[in-house]
Amino acid sequence: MKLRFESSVEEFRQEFLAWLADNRPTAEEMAADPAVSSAHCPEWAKRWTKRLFDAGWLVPGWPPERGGRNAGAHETLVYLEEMSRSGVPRTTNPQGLGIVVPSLLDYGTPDQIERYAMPLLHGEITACLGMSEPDAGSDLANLKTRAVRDGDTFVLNGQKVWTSGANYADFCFLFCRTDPDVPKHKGISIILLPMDTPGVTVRPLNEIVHPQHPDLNEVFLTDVVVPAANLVGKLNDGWAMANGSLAHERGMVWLMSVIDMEMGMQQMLELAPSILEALPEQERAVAADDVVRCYIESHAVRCLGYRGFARLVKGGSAPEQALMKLFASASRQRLARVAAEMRGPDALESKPQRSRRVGTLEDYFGIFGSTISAGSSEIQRNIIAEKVLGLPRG
Amino acid sequence: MKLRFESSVEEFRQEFLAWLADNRPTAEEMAADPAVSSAHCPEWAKRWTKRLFDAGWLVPGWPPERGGRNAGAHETLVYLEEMSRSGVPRTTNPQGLGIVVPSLLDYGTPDQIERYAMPLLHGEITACLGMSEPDAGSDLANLKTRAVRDGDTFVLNGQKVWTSGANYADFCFLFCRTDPDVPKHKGISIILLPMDTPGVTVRPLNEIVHPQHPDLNEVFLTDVVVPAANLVGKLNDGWAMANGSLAHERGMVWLMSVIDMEMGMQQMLELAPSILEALPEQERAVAADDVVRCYIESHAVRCLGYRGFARLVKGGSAPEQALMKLFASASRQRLARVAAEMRGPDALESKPQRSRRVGTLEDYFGIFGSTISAGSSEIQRNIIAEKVLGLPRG
Amino acid sequence: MDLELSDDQQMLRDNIRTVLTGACPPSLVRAVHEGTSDGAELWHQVVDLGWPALGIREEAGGVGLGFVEVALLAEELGRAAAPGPLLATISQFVPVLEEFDCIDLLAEVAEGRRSGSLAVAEGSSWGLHSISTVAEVTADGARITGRKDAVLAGSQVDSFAVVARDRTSGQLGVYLVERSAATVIPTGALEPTLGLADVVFDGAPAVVLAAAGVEAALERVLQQATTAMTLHIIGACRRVFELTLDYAKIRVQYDRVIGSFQALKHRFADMYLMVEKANALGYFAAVAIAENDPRRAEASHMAKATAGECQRLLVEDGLQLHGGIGYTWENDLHFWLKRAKAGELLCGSSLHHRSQLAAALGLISEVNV
Amino acid sequence: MDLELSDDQQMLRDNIRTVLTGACPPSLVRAVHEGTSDGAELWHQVVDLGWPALGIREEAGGVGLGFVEVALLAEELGRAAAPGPLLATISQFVPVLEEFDCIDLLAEVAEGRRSGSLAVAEGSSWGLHSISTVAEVTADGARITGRKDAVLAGSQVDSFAVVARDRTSGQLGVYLVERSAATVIPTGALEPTLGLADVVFDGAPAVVLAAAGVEAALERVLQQATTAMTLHIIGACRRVFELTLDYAKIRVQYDRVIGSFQALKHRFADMYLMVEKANALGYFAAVAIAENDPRRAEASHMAKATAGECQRLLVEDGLQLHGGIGYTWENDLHFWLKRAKAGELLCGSSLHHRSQLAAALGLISEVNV
Repeated sequence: MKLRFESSVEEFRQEFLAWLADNRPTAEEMAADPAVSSAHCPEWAKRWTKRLFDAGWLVPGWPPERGGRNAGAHETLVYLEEMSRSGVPRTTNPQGLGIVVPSLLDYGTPDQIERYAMPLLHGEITACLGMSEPDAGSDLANLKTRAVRDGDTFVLNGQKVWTSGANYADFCFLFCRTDPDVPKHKGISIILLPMDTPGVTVRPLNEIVHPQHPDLNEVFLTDVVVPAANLVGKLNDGWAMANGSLAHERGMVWLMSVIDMEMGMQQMLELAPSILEALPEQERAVAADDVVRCYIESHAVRCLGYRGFARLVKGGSAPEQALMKLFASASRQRLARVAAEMRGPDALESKPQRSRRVGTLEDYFGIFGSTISAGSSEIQRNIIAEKVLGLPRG
Repeated sequence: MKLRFESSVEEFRQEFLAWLADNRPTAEEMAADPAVSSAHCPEWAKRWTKRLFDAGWLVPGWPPERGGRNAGAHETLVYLEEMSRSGVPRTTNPQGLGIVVPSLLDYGTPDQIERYAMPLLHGEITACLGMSEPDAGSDLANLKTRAVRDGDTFVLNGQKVWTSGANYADFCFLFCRTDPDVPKHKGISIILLPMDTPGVTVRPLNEIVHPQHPDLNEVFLTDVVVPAANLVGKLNDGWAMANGSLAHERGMVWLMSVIDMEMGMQQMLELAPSILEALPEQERAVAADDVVRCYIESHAVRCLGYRGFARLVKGGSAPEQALMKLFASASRQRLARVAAEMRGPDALESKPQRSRRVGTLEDYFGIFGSTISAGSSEIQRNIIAEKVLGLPRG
Repeated sequence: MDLELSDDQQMLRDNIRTVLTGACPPSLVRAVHEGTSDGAELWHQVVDLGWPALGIREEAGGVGLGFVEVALLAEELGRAAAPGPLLATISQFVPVLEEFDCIDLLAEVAEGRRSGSLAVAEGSSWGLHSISTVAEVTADGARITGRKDAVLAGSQVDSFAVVARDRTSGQLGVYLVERSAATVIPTGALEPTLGLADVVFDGAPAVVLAAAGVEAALERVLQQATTAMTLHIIGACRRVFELTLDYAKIRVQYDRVIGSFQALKHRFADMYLMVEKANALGYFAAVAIAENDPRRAEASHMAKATAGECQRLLVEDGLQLHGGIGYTWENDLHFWLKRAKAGELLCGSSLHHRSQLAAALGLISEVNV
Repeated sequence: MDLELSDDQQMLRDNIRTVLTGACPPSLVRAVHEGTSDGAELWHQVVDLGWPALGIREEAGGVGLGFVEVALLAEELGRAAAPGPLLATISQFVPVLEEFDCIDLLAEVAEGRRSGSLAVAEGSSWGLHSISTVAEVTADGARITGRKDAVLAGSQVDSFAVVARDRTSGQLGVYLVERSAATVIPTGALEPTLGLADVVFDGAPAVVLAAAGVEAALERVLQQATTAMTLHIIGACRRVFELTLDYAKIRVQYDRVIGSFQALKHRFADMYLMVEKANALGYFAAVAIAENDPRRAEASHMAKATAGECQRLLVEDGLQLHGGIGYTWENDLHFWLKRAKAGELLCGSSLHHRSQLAAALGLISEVNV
């Protein structure tokens, strides 16, 4: 156990910070043309992605030709720490960069890498991830979207839902059923679907806060024809790749939630004094106690995350990430609730933009995505109970 | 909705209070020879039971020949309110009076009523309830204790556990399997087992607090022979009678938990000022808030109980009692925890007697019986979900 | 103590619910949320039904029912997430007029010619302390200057009962100001159907309802406002519960309806318990107020504090167990989530009411009221 | 920040655990609970192993390991529910002697010739405020008069490091008193293995360890005592967790092992999270102390506060999910339930530590320390 990283890691941090200071987009640039969905890449973001790639700062852990510098796990950690704290998004297409590209690099053909992965790494195109369906929200094995081989093509029919960024993405990393006659998880494949293919209809789903800026979508596929060459990896091997893809996502996602919790806590600490000041003394001590509980949780999230990271580096298992997902999302939600309730009626204010501010019900409701999506808290508890604790399936 | 009962009900209350003042055993009498188990009836308690019976105050809702005065539901309610508050136990054999006797009156033969029910009502004997088994704690349908018909007798073999008062009871109201060849809940019967029958061995189970005074027992039955006439009701009809028996218990048990919660809260309010006084001011407000939460809960228990009672009187359903069991036991446990933790190291003191005092870990640990026994909180949640809310069995 | 509805109360409740099912369907709530309706038609309908008159004394043309019935109406308005000035009028404005025997004004409300709300809170605190709005008595009434925050239905009512301090005597009094004489700044954009507004008075002409000695009466009014809001929250929470329970019975995941998963079943049991216990305490407060029982202050604190716990659990689990669908604007669930949550922020937070109780129990020194 | 054990630490931990499995089986804990053993044999064994010397500087004959290793030992002692003076000696007495450079005394401890505990708290509060025990300096040392409450291992140790106020100067100092010179009143009957005692000094002869200017050093000592107790609680909670998990995998009800019921599985997930998070914060505090990081005070408050939450959940669910069997004396579970619960009451409650944090964050005015 130790509090500080090796000095070489800290030097890496400094190197990145120096580069960042010289190359980051300005706050004005970003504010003038904000990203309004998780697959929307405004002009400044395209330039920024390319600049990161060229300098080897897009995915430092990868080799230089893929936008990296062969950084180790600790270097990647401090890179992500600083990137998150900087206020500049590393990417405006997190699932594209975090899941789709690594999956393509692992399983894709050279042509797929050339046509889909590299342009995404260059900030030229964005991707969305087509997993959830109306009757298969948490239950991928149950998906129904069909892909039927027809000569050199696949014909797609079906419906996806909760597809983040589908309203802006250039292509979709689509999970579909290619063999309906085998047990559920055995007949799933992944196909790359250009979103401008005829037969693709995207319907944005407005959210309960800032409905002006939808990010989730329904995607309807009616006799959509894509080249057979768009199949990723082996036919009917989608289940295994899905687990690989999500593992990519989980690898460092915990850190994002640590930073998000800490930034939320920072906002709460800025907000709290004036709110507490206005309360009668007896209420103040109790409200302060709630703030302290959040403060402790924000540290607990960090400590638990770094502990899991240390285990991962030593070859620990991925299911521990379920613990972080469960904990970090719940803690951040609690923080949002405490801050909003403490603030009083002003918490009902609403701003017409996607940015979250602690101390508003907009922040509170907005945060629910994190306990529902990407494996709900209930799913995480199942995983922990079965995979980590060895309890039998019910 | 109204806060007060009809005046006739309040007159009934006054009548009982007056009688109680003239006839109650003294505190000295009780302290000199305390009841040390739930089927132990010291001399004073025997006299007291008989006095209650003779005056029609043992079970006011029953007819005079059975120790009652044909009281209505509201009268019974105020009777129990005042009895509980008086500090005098209505009976030192609650399961005998509350479950065994009413079941015998419902299903027993005249001879059984004469030999078992009436002596119990006269304070001459006590009974225990033989339901739980090592592999059938919450799961009565799974019980394994066998009763095999052999001429004019039954031969009993098996084991019971968690049998309250078995170490003092004169007889056991025993649930056993009389037909192993039918579905589980169909082959169960009830047999009256005198505890001094050869082959009956009672092993007290010491508890984690005041182990000096065990109340729970294991009961081992080895080739125990009882007359066939000791069968209660019809052969293999035990399941239905069990539900009847437990309904008897549930009828007014909620009120005991209301009173128990209120008396606990009273003790907490007596304890709190000096403890709070000793705390630094900032801690005090937070600790006081915990006390207030308990205070609110104690009122909530009462309001919920009386609401359920009003529904019951109007013909409402019994499952609502599951709500009271779940809530009252959890609230009292929370109160015990808050009081003990607030008190500090002094809460570790231990007194060599069964009496509970709020503000001690003895009280806290001692209270767990209420969330575990008579249908654990988990069972109550199942009942509420399935019977009240109509959710399907898993 | 009997906390079940009497037959008459049951009938009234069923009637209200039936009416609101027709007159205030989710489509109306949606229209107000989306800015395509101001909900005025609902107000006209409830006026036709005489609902504003429910708790008004018969002498002033009212129905003369007690506070329990008013609370039941407040609960049903929450269950319907109803927009408009009815809640404020029956639970804040009428109680003020009743306390100060304003027969003429009561008659106007009874006839549906006037709606109103209580303008008391300054800042986010609830109660009578630190009121700095002032009243200057004039020949024909008074003039009010100050700012009131988060006035319920502030942008929907005709008039405000303003609690202000006489500039000369320093005494608290209650003054009637027409909305047209004040500057109304709509707030609470996340829950627009409640019509929350900050209201600024800049020498606004006012009628004096009571110029001094109003504290005890106002405490009684605050208890009514608080308890009505409590039941309102519970109505919204019960709706969330029902919607979530219904959804759990049809939503299939892993080839089973999700309501058959035991972990969810146990959470439903806990949610049900929470709603039932909050409701029981809410009714206790309502009947304590109706019977003017000495416990009415304590009961209203306990009930609002518990409604706070209730909305916390129900909003959170209701949304969580709906999964993504409850997160979409097109699903109706959010009307009740937002209503329940807003209720916590109004008429004093649960913390505020617990703190009042702690002081009343002598556990902490008196809060500066 | 790396909060995983290093290979050396892992080895040490495994070694400690192996030793305690043999030297401190549940039967020993039971014997002490039942009054048939005083646990002295365990003390002799750990002395032979040199454990008291673990955190003592090498110069005094110690092993010279850091506070992380001491905390790991404290955790394992909790996991074993070990009786005896070791916990107090390594986490309270040695830190005092180290702070005040008492080389000779440290050597005695390292050789196993002396055990000790910190006598600081008066009443149930933890910390240096309101200490009224007085020291009167004499020609050959000092005399102590006063009463200390809930001294850890008070009835088991050889000596006390007493925090007292110089009668003349009013300055806090630290004084060594032999147990034989004090009146020791055993308390904490529900958890007799901890040897809790109130200790009364009536002009007891004492050696002056430090007569003034001790506050900062004592704060560091309190942080170590608190953090060791934190890990101790966590060790006990983890044992409760393991016992409960094991039980859930074999206990059959309704023809299924109860661990297959989803509602219970989710509770196990929550319990596991709770233990892991408390442990992570506990290790953070330990390493912050070991590295003398500026966050050491804050970290120890956070960790103890979270251990409080942890014991609450684990004791409650551990006992509840065991059902009746966990309620019986003959089952071992209660050793850890009582140990975990007692830990909450010692070295400051979770409320106390949260309150200290609130003050440190400037959220409330400074607590009177």
